[in-house]
Amino acid sequence: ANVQADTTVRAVMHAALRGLDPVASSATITKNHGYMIYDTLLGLDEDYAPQPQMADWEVSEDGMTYTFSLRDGLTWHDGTPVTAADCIASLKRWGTFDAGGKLLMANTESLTAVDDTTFELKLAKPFGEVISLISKPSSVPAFMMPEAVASVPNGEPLPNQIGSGPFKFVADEFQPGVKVVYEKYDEYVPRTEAPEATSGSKEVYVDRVEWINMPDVQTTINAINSGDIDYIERTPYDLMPLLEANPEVHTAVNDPLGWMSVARMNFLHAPLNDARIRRAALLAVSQEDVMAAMIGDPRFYELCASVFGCNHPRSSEVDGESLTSGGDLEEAKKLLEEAGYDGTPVVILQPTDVATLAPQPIVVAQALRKAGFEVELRPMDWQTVVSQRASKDLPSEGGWNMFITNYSVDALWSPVVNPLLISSGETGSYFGWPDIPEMEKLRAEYAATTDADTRAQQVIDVQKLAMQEVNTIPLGQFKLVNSWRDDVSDIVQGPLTAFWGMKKED
Amino acid sequence: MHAQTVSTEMPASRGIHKLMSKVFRVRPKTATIIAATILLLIVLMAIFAPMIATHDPVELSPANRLQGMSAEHLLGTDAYGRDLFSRVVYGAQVSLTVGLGVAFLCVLIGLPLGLLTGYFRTLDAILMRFMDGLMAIPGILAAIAIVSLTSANLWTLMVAIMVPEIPQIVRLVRSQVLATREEAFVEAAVLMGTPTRTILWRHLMPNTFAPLIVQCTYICAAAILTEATLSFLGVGLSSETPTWGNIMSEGRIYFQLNPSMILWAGLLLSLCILSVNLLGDAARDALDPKMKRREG
Amino acid sequence: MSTENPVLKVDSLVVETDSKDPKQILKGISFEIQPGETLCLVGESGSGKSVSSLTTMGLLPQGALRAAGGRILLDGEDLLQASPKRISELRGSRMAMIFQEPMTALNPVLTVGRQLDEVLACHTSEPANKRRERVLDALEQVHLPDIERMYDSYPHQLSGGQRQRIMIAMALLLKPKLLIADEPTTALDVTTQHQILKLIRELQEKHGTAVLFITHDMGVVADIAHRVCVMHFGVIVEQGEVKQILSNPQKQYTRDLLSAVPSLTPREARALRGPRLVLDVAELVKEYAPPRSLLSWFKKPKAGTKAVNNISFKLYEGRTLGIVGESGSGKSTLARCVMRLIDPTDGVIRVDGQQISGLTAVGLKPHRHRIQMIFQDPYRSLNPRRTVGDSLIEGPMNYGAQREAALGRAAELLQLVGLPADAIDRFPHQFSGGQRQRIAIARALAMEPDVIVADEAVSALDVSVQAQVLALLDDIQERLGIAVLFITHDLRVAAQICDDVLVMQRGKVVEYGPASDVLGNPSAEYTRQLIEVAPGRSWDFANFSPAS
Amino acid sequence: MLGYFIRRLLAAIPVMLVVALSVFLLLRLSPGDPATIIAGEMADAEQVNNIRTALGLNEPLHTQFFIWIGNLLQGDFGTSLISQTSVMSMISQRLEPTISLALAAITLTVIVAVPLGVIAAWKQGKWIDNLVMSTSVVGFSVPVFVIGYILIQVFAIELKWLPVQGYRSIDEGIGEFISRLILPAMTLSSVYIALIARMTRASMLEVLGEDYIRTARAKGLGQRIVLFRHALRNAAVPILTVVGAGFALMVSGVVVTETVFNIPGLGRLIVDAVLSRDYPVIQALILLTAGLYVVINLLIDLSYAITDPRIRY
Ligand SMILES: Nc1ncnc2c1ncn2[C@@H]1O[C@H](COP(=O)(O)OP(=O)(O)OP(=O)(O)O)[C@@H](O)[C@H]1O
Ligand SMILES: Nc1ncnc2c1ncn2[C@@H]1O[C@H](COP(=O)(O)OP(=O)(O)OP(=O)(O)O)[C@@H](O)[C@H]1O
Ligand SMILES: [Mg+2]
Ligand SMILES: [Mg+2]
Ligand code: NI
Repeated sequence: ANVQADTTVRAVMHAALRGLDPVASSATITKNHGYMIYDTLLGLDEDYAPQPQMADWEVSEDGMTYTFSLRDGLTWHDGTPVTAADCIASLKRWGTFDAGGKLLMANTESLTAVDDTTFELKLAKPFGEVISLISKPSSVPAFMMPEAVASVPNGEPLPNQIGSGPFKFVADEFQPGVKVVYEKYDEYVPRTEAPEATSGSKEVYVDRVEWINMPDVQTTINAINSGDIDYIERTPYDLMPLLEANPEVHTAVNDPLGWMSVARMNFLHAPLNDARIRRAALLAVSQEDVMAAMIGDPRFYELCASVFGCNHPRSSEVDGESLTSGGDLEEAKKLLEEAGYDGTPVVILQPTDVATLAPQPIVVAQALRKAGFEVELRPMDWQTVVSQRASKDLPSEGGWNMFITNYSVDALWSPVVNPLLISSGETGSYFGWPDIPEMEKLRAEYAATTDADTRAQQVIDVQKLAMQEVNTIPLGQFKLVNSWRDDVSDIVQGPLTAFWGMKKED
Repeated sequence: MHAQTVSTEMPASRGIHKLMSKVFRVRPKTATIIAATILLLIVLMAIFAPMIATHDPVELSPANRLQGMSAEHLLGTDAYGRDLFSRVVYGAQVSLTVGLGVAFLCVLIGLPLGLLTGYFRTLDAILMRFMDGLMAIPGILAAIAIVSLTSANLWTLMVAIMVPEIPQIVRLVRSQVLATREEAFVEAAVLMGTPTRTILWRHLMPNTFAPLIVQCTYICAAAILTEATLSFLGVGLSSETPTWGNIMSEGRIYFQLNPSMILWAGLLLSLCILSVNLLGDAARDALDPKMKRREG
Repeated sequence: MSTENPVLKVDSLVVETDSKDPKQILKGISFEIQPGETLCLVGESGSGKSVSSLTTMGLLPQGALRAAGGRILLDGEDLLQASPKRISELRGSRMAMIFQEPMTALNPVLTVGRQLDEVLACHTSEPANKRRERVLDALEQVHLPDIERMYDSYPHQLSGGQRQRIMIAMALLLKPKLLIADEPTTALDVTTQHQILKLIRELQEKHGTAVLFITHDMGVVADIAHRVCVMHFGVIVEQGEVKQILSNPQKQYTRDLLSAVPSLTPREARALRGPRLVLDVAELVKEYAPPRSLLSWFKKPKAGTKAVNNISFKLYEGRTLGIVGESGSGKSTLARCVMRLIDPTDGVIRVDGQQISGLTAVGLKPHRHRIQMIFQDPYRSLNPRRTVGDSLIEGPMNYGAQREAALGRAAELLQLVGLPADAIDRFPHQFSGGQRQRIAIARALAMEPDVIVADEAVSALDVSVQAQVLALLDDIQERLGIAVLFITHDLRVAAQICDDVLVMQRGKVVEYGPASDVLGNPSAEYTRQLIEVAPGRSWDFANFSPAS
Repeated sequence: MLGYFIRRLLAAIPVMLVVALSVFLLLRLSPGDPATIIAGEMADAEQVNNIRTALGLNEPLHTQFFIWIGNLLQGDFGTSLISQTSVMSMISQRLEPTISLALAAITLTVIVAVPLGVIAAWKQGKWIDNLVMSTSVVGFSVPVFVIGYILIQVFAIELKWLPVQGYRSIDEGIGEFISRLILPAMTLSSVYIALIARMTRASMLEVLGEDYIRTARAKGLGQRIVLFRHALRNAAVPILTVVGAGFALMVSGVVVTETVFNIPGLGRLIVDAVLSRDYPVIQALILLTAGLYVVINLLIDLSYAITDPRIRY
């Protein structure tokens, strides 16, 4: 294409695109990549309610059969039409990677094509989450891929980057770690509804989108101020004044839910294998301190003691009051004494190379120390954290007691999708391996329930139990600030940066 | 505390003056005395940091982050609300150890190796190829590996910083030796039966001194800054530990908004390097008889 | 004497050390030189001859010495007041200097051709090929062999005399008005010296060059000087017409100086002291690799230089073997082979019966102290960073001497070679050329070896000091039975101290036998030539009268 | 000398082998695992293990090593574990910016630093000497990013003479290429200018007292020729050493400059690769730099012999 004359949006995303398989990888940037080139069967509207996207759905009377019918005009980037078989293969593949997907598949009896554009999902037992799982944006959305792509064996890389989404991946110009280029997919047929979050029209108004990786935040700020780039996905909070002083640049929060920072405990080793000590740790922490150190500007964080995150229908902050009220050191000390804490140090993995993960361990460590804990901070790069946290060894032999990470709230927002709540012990649960049969029971009940009121109560029960057993300590919820130059407009609000709908003046 | 600094200056500089006259056998230049005094003050600051600092350097106070200078916080606070003045003062401890320690150890290892490789051809062929290989291994990788094999502490950090620097020193010393070993006075020493190690030490080593001192001051500065990079990459000390390098790299993003977050640590670092430099120059001059006459 | 304007007029010049309590080196000297005239400056080593010439050129070591008073007028222009830029203009074109120590005065990293060429490039606007021609011509004129090779050689690839001739060529290139020659022929054999002196005289006649000639060789003085200045301790004690000074010296110092000039007649060979054969050299060959450059990979290799070609001799305990021969004939190379500083290409060397030619560096070590060397360039052989004392005691301490004892001995030796006691704490660069040579001698003696190889050991010494040093050598030989391999181009010296003489030419032996035979009754044509051109043959210095 | 050259190049082979082996081992000893990156935040152990198997990371170490070496010998550097692109193409994409930057910086360094050092030595103790020397101390001790930010602030933001960031390949126009290289080159060279100016001054001082300098003056040569032809060449050996080392360091140590100016070079590639444990990329890069160092060091050693004919090998 004639690159020069086209409108190009140059965006600096929050990270460099590394893996290209948005189903096999749960990395957020890879998910963003997925939304560029793939499409989903269903999407979410502004109120996080599922909406048809590629397909419309119908539920049978008994609620056991879901029928999806693809809309017209959907084609893959190589020109071939999207078929039901493709979607079935894609759903199955997704079902082997995503925790929610696995859950869905476990409850599914069959998945069959009715015709070229229609297929059926039959449940094996009552399950209330079919639509919410297929439409969810995190952590791994159910992206639709051509059958040939979706049937590569697990672990192997995708053979190509052909999807049916609004953008095409330009493989020639892909420079890992530097730049990813997308072109408008001219044959894409958008929906007619207005764009809303991940649903509605995904009509593209620009010719090209370039994701540029800029590792230096100061440079990024300079670049947007000077017009070298158009959009920043994650604006450094402390540098906001530099942008707010520039009338040509807008800053705003486009994802109202944002992210949650959580401290994860290891249930296998002392001292955090004792629920009372875990609770003491929770009591020691003040979210205000964590968020102030990490974000600084109170416009962009809020305190939230819910394990599901706040600002959506399923949040509950029961029993987490100490977190939002500055911590309860007295109570924490008391609990510690009660539990007979013997001074075994709490080993906290401390990633130092990721700006959004570096501050929390320092603040948490200080809080724990104040409550009477011995704490050992282990500095390392994030990559080491990622591999170390899988270790079940003793903390003194390369294992750990606590690490801290951030989750997009939409990945936590229900007992079904929230991976931190899985408490099935050493198999199936997330690092930390909590073993709480009671929690598993509550989650299973929730998944099987369809009644809204019961569900609301179940959410509170889960929250209570989570605050008692302390799988994780919620450290606060924060929002990403997007910035863009004023020749860019019509940015779609939602859980991710959408480049459809976005307009740019020439 | 400020009064303290002033009062120590006078006797300290006089004492140094005496000491230097002894060490260098000539009356030192004023610049040399000032340099020695500054370095001494910085060392004293490191040693007596607990008495000088106004706050606990690791004490967080997120509510008070990024404050400007005030009576409570002499140099303001950093992004965690820690007292910058106290951090700068405490930072001298690690930074001086790392900077001077690395420079010293590099010389301790690099100088003899350089002398040997420059003098013995066979050794040259083997050892220098080894050095070529060593140079190729990036510091971070070495650091990550070393840290994972042992643990992250000051020593592993220093070793990691030294790995790529040592080959530089070796090459530098070797190059000087290659040039000097053809001199007639080296031949004369051989004829007088001077043992090889004495030839290396007495006749060849002093000729490597001038470039070595320059390289050393550079390494000293570079080590202090590298320490910060490695900490940032998670293979050094915890970023809780105050060091000038850490302070500067944490202040990095505030550079445009509040340059003073970098300024003070940077200033001290520059002063420190400047002093090391001037002292190095003085030592070099003292070793060079032709220079010595000029100063006398 | 004449009414003409002098080219150079030095007027009560005072030079002192640049320090808190300055020491006067020149205590107000005055002299002048007319166009076409040769003024010889003679006098004791360390008396300030080089310093006066350096002051004239404006080249006193900065921060060490400074001119404290007087005037130096070059064609009436006061050089002490002139701007550095002006002086730089004058140098090279109007006045030129030949430095005393050619070894260190040439830049080691530039080819000699380049160093000569840039004089022309700087002061003339001739094209490159023209300059090359002129440079080659100058090399030819100073009687260098193989001038193409010389042009592309680096200083370290040349013999001492060859380097000295390069220096001379450099000074003569531009035909200056004033030529200052500081002992320009110390390293030259008599034939070459003769030719160089002739060259200077021609230049003088053609261009009316005024020459300030510093030398300690009274033969040379007798041959070339118009007038003579005699210096002693920074003062000119006597000056006048050459005839007058040589025949009727007024001052006692001058008389002593002249009487010390050694005679050309060889002394009687001493009796063989013992049968011990301390040095036995057989069929020694040394060939230098041809010059290399990056481009030489592609060209076909040039032939090497056979500097020493099949030389054999024997040296017994207590004896002195003189090696004489033209400059570049391979004397130093021979010495360096014997010392095993370089590896001989072929042949056998035995020290005290022990063959050392095949030994490795480690194997050599125990034999090192038996054989010591006095280098041709004493300055480079002294570590500039170590005091004279430290250099002197290094050897003895290597073989177990106590520091205090060694220092005491060093002080004694310094005294013996005529240096002041405070010399022990000074650095080599603070001495005059002759003084450094004496330090080198003292250092070799301190080792008390069986054999001393002395490469032009007394060439930079004035005759009185020379006499002292020779006497000292003689004395030590008497007492300790040291054998000496004495390399020199000075036939007078050779005649005085050698028992045997070996004459070399182009790496080969020309004549080898007892001194009285070789020098008194030479059989080879080359030897005869050497003796014929020896300077000052026409004058009998000891008796202040022409030779009979 | 040709013999020496060939011997040195042959000696490079075992060096490279040892480097290859040690890098290989270092990497496997380091904690962290590319599979966990590929798998992402939510992946469980089984998924990670699947990926490990697919990538061949579950093979025994020696098998992995020999497979790698075998491929290397066929000129195949493998594919990046993370981005699944060929390592060779990744490196070649990144090579041009880094080489351009390093060359520009070295040129700038030599042009600026050497004369500064020479002048400082000549005017030893004068104000200009003190100025040069104290600025160069600041040059050492100010972090590179500060220099970069200041340059950007002044030349790009305030004066608007030069672009703020980015790199343009030389085939996108020479003007753009140069204008985007100026500030990074200045930033990168600042440290080396300081170092080399000091080094030059120090070794010049050693030389300026020598007799042959006196001779050169006596010849009436201009100050410039005396300093640069006569003194500098004799002082060149340590300077060359540091320039050579600087070149080597620049090629691998440009990370900060590349980051500040957003230049897609090798420096960033290696840091990214190390942080994501992208084994094939790291291995290839280190072998490449080792090879480069062998060549650079060889050239430096040869240049010693050219500048100082007394040095023999
Ligand atoms: N840089 C210096 N510092 C101090 N003293 C010096 C220095 N250079 C020379 N001298 C002293 O000045 C005196 C005169 O030296 P000069 O070189 O002029 O002697 P000279 O007459 O040329 O002797 P020679 O015949 O041995 O060359 C000597 O005593 C020497 O020790
Ligand atoms: N390193 C070298 N490389 C090549 N040729 C050399 C080297 N050293 C000396 N030569 C050559 O070897 C020959 C003999 O040199 P040598 O120094 O032995 O002469 P010499 O007899 O001592 O002369 P002089 O009386 O002038 O000191 C000369 O032609 C010289 O140019
Ligand atoms: Mg003299
Ligand atoms: Mg000789
Ligand atoms: Ni105070």
